[in-house]
Amino acid sequence: MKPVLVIGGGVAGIQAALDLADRGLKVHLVEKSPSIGGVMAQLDKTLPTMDCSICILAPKMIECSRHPNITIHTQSQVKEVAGGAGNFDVKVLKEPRSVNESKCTGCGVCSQKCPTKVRNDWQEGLADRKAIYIMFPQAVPLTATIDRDHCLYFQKGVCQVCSKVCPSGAIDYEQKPEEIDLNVSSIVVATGFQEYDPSELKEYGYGRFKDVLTAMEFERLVCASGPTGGHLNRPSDGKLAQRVAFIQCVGSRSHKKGYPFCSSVCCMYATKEAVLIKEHDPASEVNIFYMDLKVFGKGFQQFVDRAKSHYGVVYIRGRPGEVRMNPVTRDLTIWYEDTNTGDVTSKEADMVVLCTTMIARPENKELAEALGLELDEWGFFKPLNPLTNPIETGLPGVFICGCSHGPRDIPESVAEASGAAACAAEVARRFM
Amino acid sequence: MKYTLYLGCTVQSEQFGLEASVRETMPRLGVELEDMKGASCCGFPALSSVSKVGWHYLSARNLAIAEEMGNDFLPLCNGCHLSFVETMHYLEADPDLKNLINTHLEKEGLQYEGKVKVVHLLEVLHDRVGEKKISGELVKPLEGLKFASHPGCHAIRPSDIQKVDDPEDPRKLDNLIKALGAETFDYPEKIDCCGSQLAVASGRTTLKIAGDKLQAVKSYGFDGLVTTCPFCFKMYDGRQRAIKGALKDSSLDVPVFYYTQLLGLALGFRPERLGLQLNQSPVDGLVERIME
Amino acid sequence: MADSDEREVKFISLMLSRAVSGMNAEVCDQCGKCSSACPVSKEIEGFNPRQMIGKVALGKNEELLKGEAIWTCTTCLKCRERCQEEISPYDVILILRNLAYRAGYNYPSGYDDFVKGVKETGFISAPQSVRGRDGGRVTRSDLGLPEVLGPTDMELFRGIVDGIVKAGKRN
Amino acid sequence: MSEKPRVGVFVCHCGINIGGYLDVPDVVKYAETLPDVAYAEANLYTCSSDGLQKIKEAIKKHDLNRVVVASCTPRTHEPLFQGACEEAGLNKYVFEMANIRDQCSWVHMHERNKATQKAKDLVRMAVAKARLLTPEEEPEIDIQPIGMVIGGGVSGLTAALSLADQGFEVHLVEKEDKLGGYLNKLEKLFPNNTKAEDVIKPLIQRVKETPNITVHLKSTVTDVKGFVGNFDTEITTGDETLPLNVGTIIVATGADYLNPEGLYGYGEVEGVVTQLELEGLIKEGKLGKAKTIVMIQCAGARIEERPYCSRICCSEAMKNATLLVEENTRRDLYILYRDLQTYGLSYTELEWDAKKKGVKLVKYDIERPPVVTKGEKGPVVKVFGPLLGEELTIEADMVVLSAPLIPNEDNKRLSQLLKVPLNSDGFFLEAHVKLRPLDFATDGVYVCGTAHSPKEVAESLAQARGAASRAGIPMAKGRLKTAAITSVVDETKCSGCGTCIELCAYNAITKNERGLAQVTSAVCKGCGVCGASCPERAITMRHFTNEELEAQGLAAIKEA
Repeated sequence: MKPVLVIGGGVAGIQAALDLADRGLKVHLVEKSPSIGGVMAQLDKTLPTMDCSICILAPKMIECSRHPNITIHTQSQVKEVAGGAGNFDVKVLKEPRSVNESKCTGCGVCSQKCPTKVRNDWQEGLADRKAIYIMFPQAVPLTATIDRDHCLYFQKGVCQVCSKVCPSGAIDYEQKPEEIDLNVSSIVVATGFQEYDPSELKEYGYGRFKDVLTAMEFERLVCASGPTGGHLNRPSDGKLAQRVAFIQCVGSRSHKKGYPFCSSVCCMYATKEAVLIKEHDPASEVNIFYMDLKVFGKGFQQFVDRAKSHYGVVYIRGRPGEVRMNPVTRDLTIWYEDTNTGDVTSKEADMVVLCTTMIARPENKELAEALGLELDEWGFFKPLNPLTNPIETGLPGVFICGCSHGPRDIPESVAEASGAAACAAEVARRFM
Repeated sequence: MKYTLYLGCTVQSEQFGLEASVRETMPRLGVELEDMKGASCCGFPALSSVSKVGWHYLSARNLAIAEEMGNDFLPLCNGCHLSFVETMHYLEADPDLKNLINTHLEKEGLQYEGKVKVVHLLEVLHDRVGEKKISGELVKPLEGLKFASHPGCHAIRPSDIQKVDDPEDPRKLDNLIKALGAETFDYPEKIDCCGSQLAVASGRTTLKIAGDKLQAVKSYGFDGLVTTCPFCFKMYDGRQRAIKGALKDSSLDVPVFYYTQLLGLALGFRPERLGLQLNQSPVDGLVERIME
Repeated sequence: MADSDEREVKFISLMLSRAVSGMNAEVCDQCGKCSSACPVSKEIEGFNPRQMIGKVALGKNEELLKGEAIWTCTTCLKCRERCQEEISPYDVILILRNLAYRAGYNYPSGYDDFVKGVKETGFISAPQSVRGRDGGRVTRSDLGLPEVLGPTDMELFRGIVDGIVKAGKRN
Repeated sequence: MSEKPRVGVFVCHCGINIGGYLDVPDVVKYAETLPDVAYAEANLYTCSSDGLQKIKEAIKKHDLNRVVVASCTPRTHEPLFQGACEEAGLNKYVFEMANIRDQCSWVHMHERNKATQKAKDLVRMAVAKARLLTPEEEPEIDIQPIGMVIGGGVSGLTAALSLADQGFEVHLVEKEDKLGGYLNKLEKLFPNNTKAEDVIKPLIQRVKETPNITVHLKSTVTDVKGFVGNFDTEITTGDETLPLNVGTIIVATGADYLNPEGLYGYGEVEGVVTQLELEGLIKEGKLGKAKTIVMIQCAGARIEERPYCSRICCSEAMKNATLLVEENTRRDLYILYRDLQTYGLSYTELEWDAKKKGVKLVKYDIERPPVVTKGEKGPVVKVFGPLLGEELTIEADMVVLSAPLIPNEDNKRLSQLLKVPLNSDGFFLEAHVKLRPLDFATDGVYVCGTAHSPKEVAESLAQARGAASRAGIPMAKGRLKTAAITSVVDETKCSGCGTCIELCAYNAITKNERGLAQVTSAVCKGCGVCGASCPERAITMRHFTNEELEAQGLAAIKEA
């Protein structure tokens, strides 16, 4: 039977690939960054069970890399798609790593010796990486990659330290972009989501005040593999953040600046992050400013009840009007109205976390054009019918799962990924 | 650059400091001002609360006169500026209202079409004259002085129809202060309100709101507060003594200036030509230091 | 009252009533962003733009017209700037003030002085002499400022303003 | 293994990860002194292709019958090295790993001597165990390519159709006399107001037309034995029972609506109905001239005795309220809510449309819930709105209670039958809430739809398809290779007390005809709970026998 193409190596893409591979179908898993894992790999803990995120994800990533039926194409993007269900011809462009994948053992010596520092996007900019780097300690494949835009050799033809120190001679500056032609029976789109940049909501001071973070930046800060090793030292002056405020619906449920929809999961991950802070230091003061607490998932309400009663997290119904920074003490003041009591007041905080909207990835546009699919007004893939065919699309043989068609949490993405795998298996059998 | 100058009630009746300093400094920066004939109140504080149509009629009346004179229209007061911008917005959105108001204007031989461009003093100084031109003309740079900028609510909000400066992080007045050789820095209360429009309903609260800002400005170590709006100036300068009483803060002594007064001093004009004798707040110390 | 005034009265009352319903107060999430940014709600107990919009959304306008709250807004426009659903408590308050004025409910007397001033001088008040910091009196001419020329035909101007304000008082 | 053990020890530098922080050559020299060690060597990267090649050559050259690799974590690299042993002709269970990186070199980076000593101890322990290791076989079991789906609602129908489209035979068991479940009772479905029958009728039609789906109506599953691949089940229809051998089982039994007896005057005050009853009234057009309608959310949910949120009631209320207002714009609609759960892309729009059309939303607090009393014309609702800061009194013509979904009362029976757990709310408890939401811990049994937890149609369909994919995996492969690390019962010592049967999370142990414990190795996950808890010490774990563990333990505390 023809293989199946899975686009996107996050938790949804991994689950779809494993489901299909386990039942005997060959799978091509195309991921645009140097490693699979997606956003889930960046998280510290997951709710409601407080598992360490990478500890439950890495085994699945390793299963993918060792599965005889799965071929992982990293730093690759789908450029052209022709044909139809049962017989898609797909052109994939693989960007060069400038590192020979079979020789590199991921020892990391090259990164240690590389002189060039670059903003580390995987650490959400809270730390630097080198021009030659391994994306994160549990990356799969555990292979280095050269960022040609910042590498001294590619920019100015000098240096070459990495090839000198590499113990297994894996550096290959001559590597060229590679076009891979695939013929597959069906396509599963699992491109995931991106975090909305709240800079335009200037009243919250993101970008102006260094201690106003987005939720992803907080996840990296609190994570043991993060820039501070998990200590909550605030970015401005390294002071330990004792008082933290979470502001919900930043860029969501808004018809001016931002998006009108609700991102479904922020109330819960804010609760989780609040509990993490309380676990770090029970004496810390954590306030969550919300409008309607979204507790609709399995075990969610109980998780919130525990956060309130056991951990002492404080929930205040009121969307703060503004966040201010005292230019002398650098402490932040949040002005809000507790709409349940009607009094307008303020709270001091060492750090403010903005829970922003989960928006579509910009690459969806190019992929949609290649597939000949429609995107909705916010750039998410459109299901064939949001009620009766949520994971099918207008194009037979192309299925969608996870955040590629809207914000949802990990269990739903995983369930939909298996669902998309079922659809792909049905197509594979129909065109056997 | 030629503008039709609109004074507005507060400036023409009592805030002479702003008008004097504007008339004195603008020619030096190549800005020509032409006075209006037959202008009246813009209607904003007077009628907007009791007669919306009356408010838009009065604003449209001044806009109609300005349209005839042909120059860009420069109201000196933030309140009047917002009133004209909002009136143009409402009349464009509601043709019936526009026709009703034009039937009244015809009685005075006037006609409002909405072609005139309303410009704010900050836009003239920052965008058209420019910081380089201003710092080039300096005679007495204001070295070592730290001023807090107060652009005023009606200049920067609402940003859906007001395009003078960024509503949350206004920088133009700050840049203009730096152009005089002085220093300034961002402080959280910069975009807070002076509370003047509340005076008619609750004087005590007005003084508290204005007082909070003055105390903040003092606490951050600024040497003085700078604004271009007569309403805000009247609150921070004219009512500072009343604020001290209301807040029981005898130590409150914040010198308050119109930007064009500081501009005048920096360009070497005499203080009395800039109406500095009318400032009620303790400005003498700073004026003498600048004049040395 | 000529028939044009009749048409004007109907126009104003229709405009005011349509204005409130058109302010989409009904989509308000009651999130509190306006009230937490509002300088007055921090100071005056009964003043809360969010609750006012909440009452308008539930059709309880009459309660607001009779109250004092609508008169203590300082028009700083932060509520309109910050509202994420494009609602403007400021604009709703201005309309409610017009309706209260027309319905004859009480309002700060200062507004009558404003209207009187405009009708008499074309401005809220005529130029006065101002006391300087050193106590001396200063007039416009002392500073070489030009004489203020109000509306050329004050009689005509006063009639127009008077007509519009009176039309707004009847429904 | 009768012949004398010949152990090969391979110590890895792992670049600088180990070699940089402890003396690898010294560990190799030490390994050579250990009993039965026939060969020892170090290499820079044991896991690289040439590292594996060296192991294979050493096995042949030195006739090794045990292999120990001292390097990194078994979690990522054990299968790799076991593969190398197999390629050199050794059984992969005579291989043992010592992790001298993660808990040794990495954590003792600044204490070279102590790290080296610790590495020696870990190697000594691994060799002590390796000497006693014996080859093990991995049994294979056949999987019947026949799926069973319990429940004929929208989820069950979708799962059955998907299994059929994947080429498997399906038995769909439904306890009612017709398929369709709750969708038969609903009028229109959010988010796009599709008629419920336009969703359910085509599914039922396709199920009837699909040859390899056998529908059993008015039937319940009365017995389940066996394990993944061949469950011997029994279906009872009326008074006759039918034995069915199936490979996998999908639970799609759905959920019921709570009867909010005693809440907000339901059953006492006239004009108080549930959202489901309102749906019926709309469907049959029997709404009458009800003008003022008040909906009350969380009627019996998110409270002490029923703490979960039922997820769909807010969207349901928005949909019905909007339909009612569109049908007659003079109607006055109120929704009294605690926290609006209109989440995601399309349900936030439901809330927006409802508000735009004049539906009035009033928040209430759990401490001061609304009170419904009998008025002259109809029910009177008194509610304190914290946002308004005052109490509202609404003379309504009708009060609609949004009651939550509750677990199907058959769940307890099914949970015992299938030996799958329920959670504290009474819904089925999946293997892992995050990464295995549709599987049970017991292999071969899956769950989807509102049996898992309250959810709306679109999510149920996605889960149903997902469960069909999960069930499709073993059935597609036909044969399932199972790990050899399983428990073995020594019948001479077993007293048949049943402790192990009770404790086994994967219900892999049953009582045989002699009343003694018997392990089904295909299902056993080798977790060791039975071995640890057996009072008679009758159960040992292959590859982790008591002797091996004792040898390893003793090696830890004293030099060989």
